[in-house]
This record gives sequence, C-alpha cells and structure tokens, in this order.
Amino acid sequence: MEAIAFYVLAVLAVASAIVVIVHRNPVMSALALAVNLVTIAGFYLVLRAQFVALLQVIVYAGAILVLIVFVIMLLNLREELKARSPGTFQKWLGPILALVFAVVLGRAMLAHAAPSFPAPVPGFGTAAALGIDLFSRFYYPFEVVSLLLVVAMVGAVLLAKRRL
Amino acid sequence: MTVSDLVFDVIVSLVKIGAVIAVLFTVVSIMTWVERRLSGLIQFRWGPNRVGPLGLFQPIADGVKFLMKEEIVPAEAHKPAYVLAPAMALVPALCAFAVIPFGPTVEAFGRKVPFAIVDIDGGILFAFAASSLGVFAIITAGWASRNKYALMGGLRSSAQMISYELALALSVIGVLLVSGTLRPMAIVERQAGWFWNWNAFAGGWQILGFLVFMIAGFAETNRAPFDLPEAESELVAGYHTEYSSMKFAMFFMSEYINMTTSAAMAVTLFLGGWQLGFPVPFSGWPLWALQVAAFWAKVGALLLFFVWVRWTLPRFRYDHLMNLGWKGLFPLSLANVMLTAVLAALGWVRR
Amino acid sequence: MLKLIALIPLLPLLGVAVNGLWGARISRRAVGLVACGVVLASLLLSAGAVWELANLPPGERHTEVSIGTWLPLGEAAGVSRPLRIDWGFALDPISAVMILVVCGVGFLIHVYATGYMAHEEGFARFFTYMNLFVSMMLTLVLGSNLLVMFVGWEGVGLCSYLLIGFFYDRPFDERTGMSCADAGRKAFLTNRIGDFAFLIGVLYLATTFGTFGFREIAEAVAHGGHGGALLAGVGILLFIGACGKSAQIPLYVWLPDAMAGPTPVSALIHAATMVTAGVYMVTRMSALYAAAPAAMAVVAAVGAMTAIFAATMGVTATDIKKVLAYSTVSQLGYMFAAAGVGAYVAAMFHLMTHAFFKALLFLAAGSVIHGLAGEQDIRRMGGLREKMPATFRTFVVAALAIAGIVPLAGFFSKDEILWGAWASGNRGVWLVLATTAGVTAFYMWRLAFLVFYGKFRGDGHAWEHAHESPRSMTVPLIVLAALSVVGGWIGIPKVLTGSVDLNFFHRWLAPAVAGPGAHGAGEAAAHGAGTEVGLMALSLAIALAGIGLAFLVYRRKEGSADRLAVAFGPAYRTLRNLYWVDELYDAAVIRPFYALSRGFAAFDRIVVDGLVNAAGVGADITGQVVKLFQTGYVRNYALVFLAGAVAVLLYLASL
Amino acid sequence: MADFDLVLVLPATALAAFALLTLLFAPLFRGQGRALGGVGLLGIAVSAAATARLWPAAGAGARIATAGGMVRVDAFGLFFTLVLLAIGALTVVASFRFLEREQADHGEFYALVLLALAGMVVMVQTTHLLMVLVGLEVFSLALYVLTGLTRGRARSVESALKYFLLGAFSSGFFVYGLALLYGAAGSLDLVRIGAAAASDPSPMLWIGAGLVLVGLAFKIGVVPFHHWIPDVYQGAPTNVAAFMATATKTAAFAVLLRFLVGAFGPSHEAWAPLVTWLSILTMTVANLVALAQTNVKRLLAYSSVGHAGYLMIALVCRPEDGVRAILFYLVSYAFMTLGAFLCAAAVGRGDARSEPGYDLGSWAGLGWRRKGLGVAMSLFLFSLAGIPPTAGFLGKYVIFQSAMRSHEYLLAVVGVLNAVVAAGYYLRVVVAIWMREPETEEEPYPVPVSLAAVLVAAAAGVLVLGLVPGPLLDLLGRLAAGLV
Amino acid sequence: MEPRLVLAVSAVLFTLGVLGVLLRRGAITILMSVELMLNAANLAFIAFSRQAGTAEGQIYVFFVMTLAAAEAAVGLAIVIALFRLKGTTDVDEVSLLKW
Repeated sequence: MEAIAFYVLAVLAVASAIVVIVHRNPVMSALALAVNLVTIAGFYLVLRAQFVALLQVIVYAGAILVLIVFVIMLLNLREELKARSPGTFQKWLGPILALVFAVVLGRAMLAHAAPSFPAPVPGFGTAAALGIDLFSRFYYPFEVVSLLLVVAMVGAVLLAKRRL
Repeated sequence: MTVSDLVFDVIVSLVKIGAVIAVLFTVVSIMTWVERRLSGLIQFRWGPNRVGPLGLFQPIADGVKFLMKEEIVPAEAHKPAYVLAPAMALVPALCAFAVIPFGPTVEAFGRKVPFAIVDIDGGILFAFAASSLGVFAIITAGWASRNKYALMGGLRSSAQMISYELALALSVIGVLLVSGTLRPMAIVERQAGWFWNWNAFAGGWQILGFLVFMIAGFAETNRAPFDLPEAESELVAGYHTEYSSMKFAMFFMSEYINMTTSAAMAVTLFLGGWQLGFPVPFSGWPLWALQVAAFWAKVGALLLFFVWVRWTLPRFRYDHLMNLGWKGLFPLSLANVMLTAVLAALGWVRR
Repeated sequence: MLKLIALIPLLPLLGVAVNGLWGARISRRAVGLVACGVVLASLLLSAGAVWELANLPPGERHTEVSIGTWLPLGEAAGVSRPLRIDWGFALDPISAVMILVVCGVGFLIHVYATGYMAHEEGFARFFTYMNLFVSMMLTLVLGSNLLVMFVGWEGVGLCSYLLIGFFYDRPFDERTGMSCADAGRKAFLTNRIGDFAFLIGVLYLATTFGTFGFREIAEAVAHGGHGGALLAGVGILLFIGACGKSAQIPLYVWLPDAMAGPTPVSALIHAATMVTAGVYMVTRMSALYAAAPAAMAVVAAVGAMTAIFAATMGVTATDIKKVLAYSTVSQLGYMFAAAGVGAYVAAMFHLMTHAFFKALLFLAAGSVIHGLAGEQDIRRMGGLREKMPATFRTFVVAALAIAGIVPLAGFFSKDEILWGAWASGNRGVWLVLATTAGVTAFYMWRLAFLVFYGKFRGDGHAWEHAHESPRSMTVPLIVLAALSVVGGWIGIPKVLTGSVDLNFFHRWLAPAVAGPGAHGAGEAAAHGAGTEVGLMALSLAIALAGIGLAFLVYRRKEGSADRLAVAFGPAYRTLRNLYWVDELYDAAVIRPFYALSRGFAAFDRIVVDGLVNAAGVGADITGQVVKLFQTGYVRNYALVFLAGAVAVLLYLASL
Repeated sequence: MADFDLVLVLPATALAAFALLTLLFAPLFRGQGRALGGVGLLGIAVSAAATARLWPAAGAGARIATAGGMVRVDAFGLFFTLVLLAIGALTVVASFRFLEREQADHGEFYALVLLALAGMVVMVQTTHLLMVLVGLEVFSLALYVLTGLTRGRARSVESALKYFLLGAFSSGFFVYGLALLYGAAGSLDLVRIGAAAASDPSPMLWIGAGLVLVGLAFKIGVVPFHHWIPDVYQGAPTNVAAFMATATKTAAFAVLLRFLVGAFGPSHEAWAPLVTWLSILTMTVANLVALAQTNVKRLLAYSSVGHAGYLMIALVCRPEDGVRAILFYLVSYAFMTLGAFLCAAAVGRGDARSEPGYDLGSWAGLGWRRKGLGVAMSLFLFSLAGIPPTAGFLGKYVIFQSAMRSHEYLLAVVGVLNAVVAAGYYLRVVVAIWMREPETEEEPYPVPVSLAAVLVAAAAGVLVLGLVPGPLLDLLGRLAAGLV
Repeated sequence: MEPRLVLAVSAVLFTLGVLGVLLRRGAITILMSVELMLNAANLAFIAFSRQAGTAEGQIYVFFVMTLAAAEAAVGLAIVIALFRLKGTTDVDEVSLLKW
C-alpha cells in the first residue's frame, strides 16, 4: 500500500514540478507548486515524519506560497513572454547540463541508498521527538535562526514599503 | 494488526466520516436559516418566513434553487482554475474537521473508538494546515474569474490570511503550552471536571488567547466584520462575483463549514471540547451521548455568536484591518504566549 | 658611523615628509634647500661610514645593522631552519661604491634640478619624488637581504614611474600619441614583468636556501651541494628581473620612452642610478653566478647583444635625449657583459664612471634643452658652443669620456671590461664590445657635432633666445666633468703603472666579489702585459676612428657645403674628389651601416616594442572578449554557475 | 541546556542585541541615522570586548565547544570574529555621512549591518554546518537588502535582484550538499564528516562536499561562480559594496578553511587539483576582464575576484604555511579593499539613472583636487597591486612563498604573472587620479571627517602590516592548527 | 518502500528546480523554482533521517523551511521594489549592469 502511495506521489510530484517550470502563467505555476508542496508533505507522511509533513503544509503552502501568490496578484503579472536574447543557447545548453547534473547526482545518491528503509523507531517523527532534540541539541541554531526572520522582516519593510 | 482490525478500522472510519459530513451539511443548512432569521430579528424584520413554518424549509428551497440555476463560466476565465476553485474551497474545509474530537474515546466491540475521524498526534497542526489551504481556493477563484472585483477579493483574502494566521497560530500556543500535547483529544481530556477547568478559564488562563483566537477566526473565515474579500458594497461579491449555481453554493457551504470548524476548534481548545463542565453521576453511553450533545451545543452557541457579531459590527476598512492584525492581535497573542510561559514556569496552571 | 647606516636611506624620507606635506606652502628656495640638504646629509653620512669601513682590515669590511624584525616566517612547523627577515642594512665595499655614487651624483642632480625646474609647476612635488627615489635607491643598495632589496627595487620603480609621468599632461610621442603618463605606465609595467621573474627567483632561492641574506646565500652556495641547474635557473630568473630594471634585451623598450620625464630625472634615474640596480644586483649575487656558469653565459650574451644593438640605434635617433637613452642601454649592456664574463669589478667600475659621464651628458643635454626652451630635436640645433660655452665644454669632456679616450674615466673602465672579456677567453664578447666602442664614439660625436658645431638649424627666434644656463646648473656640470676626467684614476690598471699598484678600486672591491673572473684585470700577468697594452691601444684606436668617422660625416660634409656655396671654382675638383671619398664612405660604410641601424630601429619599434605592446593589447583584448560573458542577464550567470557546478561534481564523482 | 554559557556566545549575541536595540530606536531617529550608527558602533565594541575576553583562554590553545556542539570557541574563530568586527566598525563609521548623501539614511542600515555581522560571527565560530547555513543565510539576506538599500536607483535594485536570485540559487546547491553530507556522514558536524571522509569516502560524500564547495565558492566569488560580484558591487551602495567585498570573503574563507583544510584535510590529494584549477581560472579571468573595465567599482569588483584566486593558492599549500598565508592575506585584503571602495564612495556621484562618478573618466585629476583622498587611494591601489612595502605585497609574498614551499610551482608562477597583469589596471586608476586633466568643472565632494578617519585607519593598517607584519604573522602561525 | 525512489524523486525535483531558474524569465517563477530546489533537499533530508532513524534530519528540514520563508519574504520585497521602478519582473529586462 505504501509502495503505491510512493509511486502516486512520485508521479504527482514530478508532474507538478514540471508544470511549475513550464507553465507560462505565474499563477498556474504557483498552484502547481502548491500541489507539489502537498505531495512532498505526502512523502513525509509516508516516511513517518508526520510533524514535518504538517509543518510543510502550514509553512510552505500556508505561508510562503500565499505570500508569493499575493505578490503575483498585487503586481498583476501576466503570462511570461517567450525568451528573447539570452535564450538561444540557454535553451539547449541548460537542459543538457541539467541532465548531466542529474545523472551525476543520481548516481552518487542511488549508490548510497539502502535497499529498504528500516522499521521506524518508536516516536519517530512525532512532535515530541523533534521538540526534545530541537530544544536540547539544537536550541542555539533555533535562537539564531530567529535573526534570519528579523532580517527578513526588516528587509521586506525597508525594500517594499511605499514610504519609509 | 489483523485483517479484522483493518476492516473494523475502515468501517468505523467510514461511519465517522459519513456522520461528520452529514452533520456538517445539516449545520450549514440550518445556519443559513438561522443567520437570516437572526439578522431579521436584529434588524427588526422578519427574515424568511414563507417556506414552511417560520421559513424553516427555506434551506431546501435554496438548495433547489442552486441546483436549477444556470452554470455560467465567463468567457475570459481561466477555465480549469475557475472550475477547480470551488472544490478547492470545500475539500480543505471538510478536511480540517477530521481531527476535531466531538466526543470521548469509547469502548466498542472491545476496541477503543475515539469520537473523532482521526485522533493523531499533530491534530491541531493538521487543522491549521487544512484551513490554511483554503485560501488558495479564494485566490484561485478571484484570479481565474478575470474580473477586477474578484481579483481584488482574492488579493485581500490572501493578505488577510497572512496577517491573521500568525495571530491565530500564536494564540493557540498558550493552550499547547499548558496542555503539553498537540493531540486534540488529549487537550480536551485535560479539561475535565468543572467548567472553570476549561483552558479559557482556570484550566490555563487562556482567556486572552481565546479572545484573540475568536477575532482571528472571524478574519480567517472571512466573516464580518472582516469580510473584505467579498465586501458587497465595494467588490460586488468579491472572489465569487462570477460564480453561480452549485459552484457558488460550494463557496457558500465552505464558508459555513469553515465557520463551524473555527467554532469547533475554539470549543476544543478553550471551552472544554466535549466536556460537560460539571460532574454527572452516571457513565457509559448516556454520558458520552450527553458529551457529544454538549460539544454541539457549545459549537452552536459560538455559531450564534458569529452571526450576532456579523450583524452588529460594521466592516473594517482595509488599513484598519491590517493595523488590528499586526499591531493589535499579533502583539497580544505574543504577550499571551509569554504570560502563559511565565504562569507555567511558576506552576500556576493545572498540569 | 657604521652603526648609523640605517639612517642613510631614512634621511631622504625626511625630505619627502617635509616637502610632501608642506611643500606647497613654503617657498621654492626652501623646498630646494630641504631636498638638497637631506641628500647632502646622506652623502656626508655615507662618506663617513665608508671612511670607517675603509679603515677596517680588508677581510672585515662588512657591517650589518638591523632595525627590527620584518617577517618572522620561520617558526612554522615543517621548516628546518627558522626563517626571519629583518629590516637589515649592510655596508660592504660594493654597497659603499653604490651609496657614494647615488648620494654624490644624486646631490649634484638635485642642485642642478633646483635650477632646471625653477619655472615648472609642481616644484615641491618633483623634489618629493626625487627624495623618495634617493631613499628607495639607498634602501635597494643597502638592504642586507633580498627582500629589503626588493622593497627598494619596487620603490625605485614606483618613483621612476611617478617621475616619468611628471609632466603627465603633456604629449610625449606624437607618432604613437603617447602621453607622458602613458610612458610612465609603460615603464612600470615592463618593470613589473621583470620583477615577476625576479620574485619567483627570490622565492625559489629562499625556499632552497632557507634564507634571504646575501651573506648567508653566498655561504650556502660556497658550501655547495646545490644542483647547477637550480642555481642557473635562479640566476637567470634574477637576471630577467635585472633586465627589466636595467633595460636589457628584450625589456629595454621602456627606457627610451622614459625620456618623457624631466631631464634631471633622466640623468639621475635613467642613467646614473636606478638602471644600474640590475648590475649591482648581479654583482651582489656574484657568488651565486660564479657557481652557475650557464647563467653567466646568458648574462654575458644578453649584455653584449644589448650593447651593440642599442648603440646602433643611437646612431639614427634624432631626439637628443633618446640618443642618450640608447647610449645608456648600450653602456648597461657593457656592464652586464662584464659581469657575465666574471669581471664584476670592472662592471662596478664602469657603473661608477658611467654614472659620472652619463649624468653629465644628460645634464648638459638638459642645459641645452633648457637654453632652447624645450627643443629636443638635434636636427634643429647646431653651433651652440658659442651660446653655451660651459655646457659645450663639459659635454665634450663627457663625450670623450664615453668614447673612451685616454685618460678620461671611461677609458679605464671600458678597457678593464674589454680586457676582462679577452682575458676570460670570451673573444666573441670582446669583439662585439670593441665594435660597440667604435659605434659609441661615432654616435656620441655625431651628437656633439650636430648640437654644438656648425650652424644653427632651428629658427632664428630660438637662436636669439638661446642662452647659457644659470649657475645652479652649470656648477654641477663642471663638478661632474671633473669627476669624468679623474674618476677613472682610482682604477688605473697595474700594467700601466708597473710595480706601483694604483688600482685602488680593484683592491677595494675584489675581496667583496666572488668568482673566477673577479680578478680579471689582475690576471694580466698570466696573459702577458703586452697583450693588454696592445688591446688598450687597439680600443683607443677604434674609439678615435669612430670620432673621426663622425667628424667626416657630420663636420666635414657640413663645412664643405658651406665652402662650396662661397667658392665655386678652383677647389671644385678637390672638393669633388673629397665628395667622392665621402660618397664612397657613404656607399660602402655609411649606408649599410645606417641601413642596419634603421633596421634595428625598426626591429625595435615594430617587433620588440610591438611584442611588448601586443602582450598588453592582447591581454586587453582578451579581457574585452572575456568580459562579454558577463552579459548582464542573470539567467546566463546561473547557467555558467551550473556549468561550473557540473564540472566540479564530475571531477569529484571521478574520485 | 546544560552546556550553555552566555559568555561563550556573547560576541554574536551582543551584536544581535544591539541590532534589535537599533531597530527599536529607529522610529525615534528618522533622518538621523548617525545616532543609530553610534548604537551600532557600541554594539560592535561590546562584541569585540566579549571576544577579547575569550581570547586568553582560546589563545592558549583551548577549543571550547558549547551549546550542544554548535559553537566552537577557538583562537581561529575568535580571530576571524575580530577581523569581521573591525570591518564592521569601519563600515559603520564610513557610512555616517555617505548614507545622508545617498538619501538613504535609514537607521535600519546599521541594524542590518550588525545582523549580518552576527551571522558571520556565528558562521566562523562553529564547526557545525547547520550553524554555517544559518549564519550564511542571515548575512546573505541582510546583504540582499543592503544592496537594494538605495531603492530609488535602478542599478541598486537590479543588483539586489541579481544578487538575490543567484544567491538563492546557490544556497539551493548548498542546502542540497548538506543533505547529501548528512546522508553520507549521518551528521552535519564537521568532525563527523571529517571522520567519514577519512574512513569511508563514498561518492555521495564527495558530491555533497562538492555542492557545499560550490555554495561557498559562490560567496567567495570563485570563477565561474563569480558572475554576481561585478554587477552587485557596482550596483550596491558603495559602502555596502565595501562591506560585502571584505566581510563576506573573510567569513566564507573561514568556513572554507574549516571545511576543506580541516575536515577534508586528510584527503588533500583528492581535491587539491580541483582547487588549483579553480584558483588559476579565477585569477586569470578576473584580472584579464578587470583590464577592460572603466568603472572603478566594477574594476575593484573584478579585483576582488582576482584576490580570491590568490587566496585559493594558499588553500592547496601545506596547512602549516597555507592557513597562515590566507589569514594574513585576508587581513591585508580587508584593509586595502575596504579602503579602495570607501575612496570610491567618497568620490562617487550619481543619481537614480546613472552613476558617472564611478567612471574612471571623472576621476581624472582627482588627486590634485583632493590630495589626501588621492594619496590614500593610490596607497590602496599600490597595495592591491602588491608593491612593497605595503600589506598587499607581503600578503602576496607570503602566499607565493607558501606555494613554493609546498612545491606548487605552477600556482606560484601563474599567481605572480597575474600580479603583473593586475598592476596594469590598478595603475590605470592611479594614472587617472594624478596624471590626467580633470574632465569636469564640478568640484569633487568634500571628504567628511568620519570617512577620512576610516580611510586613515585603513591606510595605517596597510602600511603597518606592510612594515611590521611580524607580530601578526607570529600570532597567525599559532592559529593554523586544529581547524575542526 | 524504496529509499532509491525517494532519493531519485528528490534529485529529479532538484534538477527541475535548477532548470526552472535557467529557463524562466519571471523573477517570481525563478523564486518558486528555488523553492522547488529547497524542497528537494528537504525530501532528501527526511529520507536520510528515516534511514538513520533519528530526528536530526527533520530538524534540518525545519531550519531549511525557515530559511525558505525568509528568503521568499526578502525576495518578494526586492521584486516589488523592482516592479515599482521598472514596471516589470522580467529578469531579462534588467541588464543595466554588465561587462
């Protein structure tokens, strides 16, 4: 059953990702990205990382993507035009390089992958397990990452606010 | 897990899902009637009173009307998105309810059966996750309609969402702090005993959190006074301007379902969930039947409150909305978190 | 005063500070006083120090002073010997000669410049640079290790650049549209190319020997155990650096352009001092070269080539300063050839005498230019001996000296070189150098005749205004003329004086240098005094022949033309015959010779200069092309980024 | 939180705290950014004091891990912290008047600079790649914003966009690399990664390391990951460019050292050829392209890329020589590049559409109109070109020396050759400053006292390091050991 | 239940994200492609975390999510600033700075 879920999710994820990068309309790209993010959350769920899966939906789909869509609508962006000047060799070389890249990456990763996942340890992926680690070993980065948010907040205001 | 376990689980789940959906749709239809009657009451007029006694059959008439109306798809609309949007509204709205416990965990056929579609560890988060997806429907609808008003509605909705979800989530943190769990059923179980043990009261001193949650909840469900995405006087009907017939009905229903979910969440988190709030001398099925009833009663009361507010308060102006969100609720909810943390550290909350 | 040698390079810095900071506010007189004063102070201090040094026994004439650690590189793990580099200064016979020359000639030129620059803008700036130069030059020659020397090495390059570009707003070369600033830049960059090799050599040396000190290196080399190929490689690398600084083939191209600077600058930097730094360095590293015959052969070959090559180019130049510039290149070639055959003492000797007479030549030329309000083309000069007697006389002295006429300074030093070449068995080098001597005499006297004899060929207005220079300029000329006469007398070869050894210079310097040919002149006995005297006479004859040829071509012909105009009659046949002789000369000697010269000049202009410029232009064009990758389109950047990432990953995946 | 000790993390914490304080005061001091700059400066001072307090213990060789192994207090990290703080302090002071002139006198500027510094400090004081990631992102985001600070200027915003897009792109690679390293080594702790590299270097570990390397190379500006640098340095406000050019490179190199020389040190043979060729490519491309530049900021940007190439030479050298060479070079690089950029800031004239003040043409004859500025700029340029007795010369010297000692002759030769080429374009600026007639009648801006003070300080740094580098070199020799 | 499948999906998603950056002109779409890349990394983190059976990988994911959010905020602010100035978010239209 999980295997079926995996394959369905895999197909969905890749398909939606392709839509993201192919569809000329930014809103559709964003919606496809939303699908993609949810399928990834599905992956997490199947991998028993429930807490992260929920975070994925809340943070990515619920916050980041909404922000992106908001800006797309605020700026009332139209369909992207077909590429012009820098596009010619970019269009050919880019995919070729990306393919090579994927092959190199994939070979190394697949060579390392175990044949199957071990049985999940009890408590794996729960909020409690995560929280204990987060606030015991990783509390310092947790604090520092708040600076990241401060920077983002100040920066967004500084750059985008109409009148300072 | 044996096969019989599996079969049992599937059957029970299906039953629960069916029941919840049925209840929700019933609530929605009742609410359409209640809302109009109550608004009539508030505004010194009758409201619907022609179809059936006291206009009680009005929802059925509405339903028939929705079914009969012509489906219109604007020529310029982005068709797939336009068609998908209503479904996108309804599905998350229904999903969110899945984690809400509407009764205790009972023994049946030798197994524990919780009165919730699922009883999972991160349930609260699941509810948030599902409800946060709802906004995409509004945005998609607004954008796909290719209508200025609709787009404006979508835009406002996303802005509102971003601004209030923060406060909403933060207001819950207090509850989580005192409960020490993300599992809704456990949260409710903690609030047993007298009603002052509920989280909003002495159970967690979360009255501030409750208030913020309620206000943010209004905004999240696009209810007045925060109904800017569909403000009739400004945007015709906002994001669903171009929708008619069943598609409109789906938006309509999802709004009420969201409202119900919101209320149910508030009840679960702050008002004791299915707890009666007072001790009763009996147990067994009479008790849990009473508890389920209590839950729905509390939800009903909050729904009435929703309606009452809508017809009492004028709509916010956009900038006021933002100010309230960022400068009012957000700091308040933060203060609530800190206050709760202090209380918890001092050992003043019930553990 | 030996303890105070560190002050010698530091004193001029005082002048830099004063003139640099307040130069614009104090009077020109004060600026001049300060500038000359500090150099004089250095000179006196140097003289005192050298005096003390001379009073030591010959074996102990070496003193080192350190004013602190500069680079403690040693304590790191994995280094066998701790390596620390001090701000160290050393005085020994070699540097003694150098500091006296630098301070002495430098002082005279400073005095001269107070007159020459009197009417120019940026008086204080000029002297600031000049003092800085003196300071850097002294650092170069006094440094006790390669790195301190390198500081001076780069410092003088920098000052040279600043001073060449001094008249930065004036055009310099109309043919190429080069401004003085461009000339400065060219000089600097050409120098940097040499410095690049030099630095590599230094690094290699330090890595091999674990030290930078000259003494330590000499000891280490003497100790042996290092491969000859390694030493030869290092020697050649260092020599490439010297080529840059001392304008040897193929890096000499900057020196003619360096004439864009004010004339005192040309005299001080591009004739007397900085350009000799390469010779000094090779002498300083004589121990190394002595152990690397291959490197010496390269030095000798390049030196000799440069000597003849530059001399022939001097024949066709028409700019008074360019003639002198080519002459300088040629004479530096002489010095390197000397060093290359092991006659280090002779090289240093010639370095010193050359400093006197070449500075004098430049200053005299400057005086001419000054008198003619900036005219530099010798085709528009002539007959100036009437207007500028002092300049004329001193110029003649210098011209005789450089031509190598006995008993002027140039005779002795040049002869010692020739003898060194002959005695060490490098007959080919000798032949080239001897020929060069003739050519030198020829073009130098061509210059003298064209400038001072005959009739003025410029416009009358200029003639009216032509005047002798002020005292501040002529006095240094006279002093230098005196030095050009007597300067050689401290190195009179033993063969001429018989049992009395009057070759003070040799005695002073010989212990300080190493190598088989160091005692070149002293080996006279082995080869026979007769040969030496004979060769001396031969070279004198060659020089005289050169002068004679110049006389015939530039003096007689011109004079004949005059007479022809007056008396067209009985003397006609004779004259015609004479002319016929001239024609013969013309056809058989002069024309091919000129053709050769022009060929060399063209080669210089097109190939060598072209190559240097091409390297620059090539780099520039490459830059222009490569920069097009920076398209401004962010997606292209991402693509290149990805390409880089793929390359990195492919490499790492292949591990 | 048993092993938490505020004192040990105070350098970064103080910066963050004062940044927040600055933000708090920002609304009170609209249009008087300098007052907030003072607060920022105070924060840097406090942080420096905290760092200095830790020094004795760490200087004695102790390496203290704290906060769950997330913070590593050692002399290496503290030294980098001090360098970064110095850069920050100079930037802050130099910005007082500059921002007023650019009409971007927002107090938030100082907060962002402090936050960026905090991120960098976090990054250099750790051996855990998660902290590196967080620190890296903190300062990168701050710099994206600072780049677009003069948001009315097309170039500023354009460069911010380019920087952001490419920066996000590269952090995608970086994060993916972290994922692979985590998969291969089971942790992001460099100690564990180093152990895995030594015992079981799987392909995935190498690919992960490669991706992390690419991410760091981007920040440092290694060709071919350098494309953002010229555009961003040119477009950003000049004081920001100065900060970026120096601080980013310094912090990223600290991590690179810990990563390559520290964790992957034992497999030096494997990655050395890669770094060698990247270094050669970087030097050569940057210097050649710099020859073709006419915009001073752009020229300096390419120059900074070139210097990254020189620095990478020392990366492949034996650590006992190479690390010290890099550290010394970074310090001298910081002084001279900061100085050069700030000189450009003092001169630069521009408006929303164009910035003619950074064109070489408008620098003509500047030296005679603003003597001190001309002298300072010339000094910095000479130092960049590597002419003794400046810091730049010694820095190059120490690097080439270590290359020779490690028998990296190819690198030494290419490096020195590049130094020759580089002299060409540095000199062009000097020529313009002193040896060209001014092209405009416009008086150059007066140099404000604060900026002048910073320039004097930087110039003093360049000279002192050039003349008496001994103490610093002695000190750095001791830092090379024990990077992870 | 194959780790290989998850890792392969992760690699493919990452590559698709890279391609998106290379091929798209809209700044926001590029930003979304970057999010795709980060997500791919997160997926790999979770897969490895599951393989190791510890929570560490999930914690990294938590940090990467925060990072993505912060990046999106700043990135969108920059896009808005650009739009105000130029009326476009097309990255091919911004090429004042070059060579």
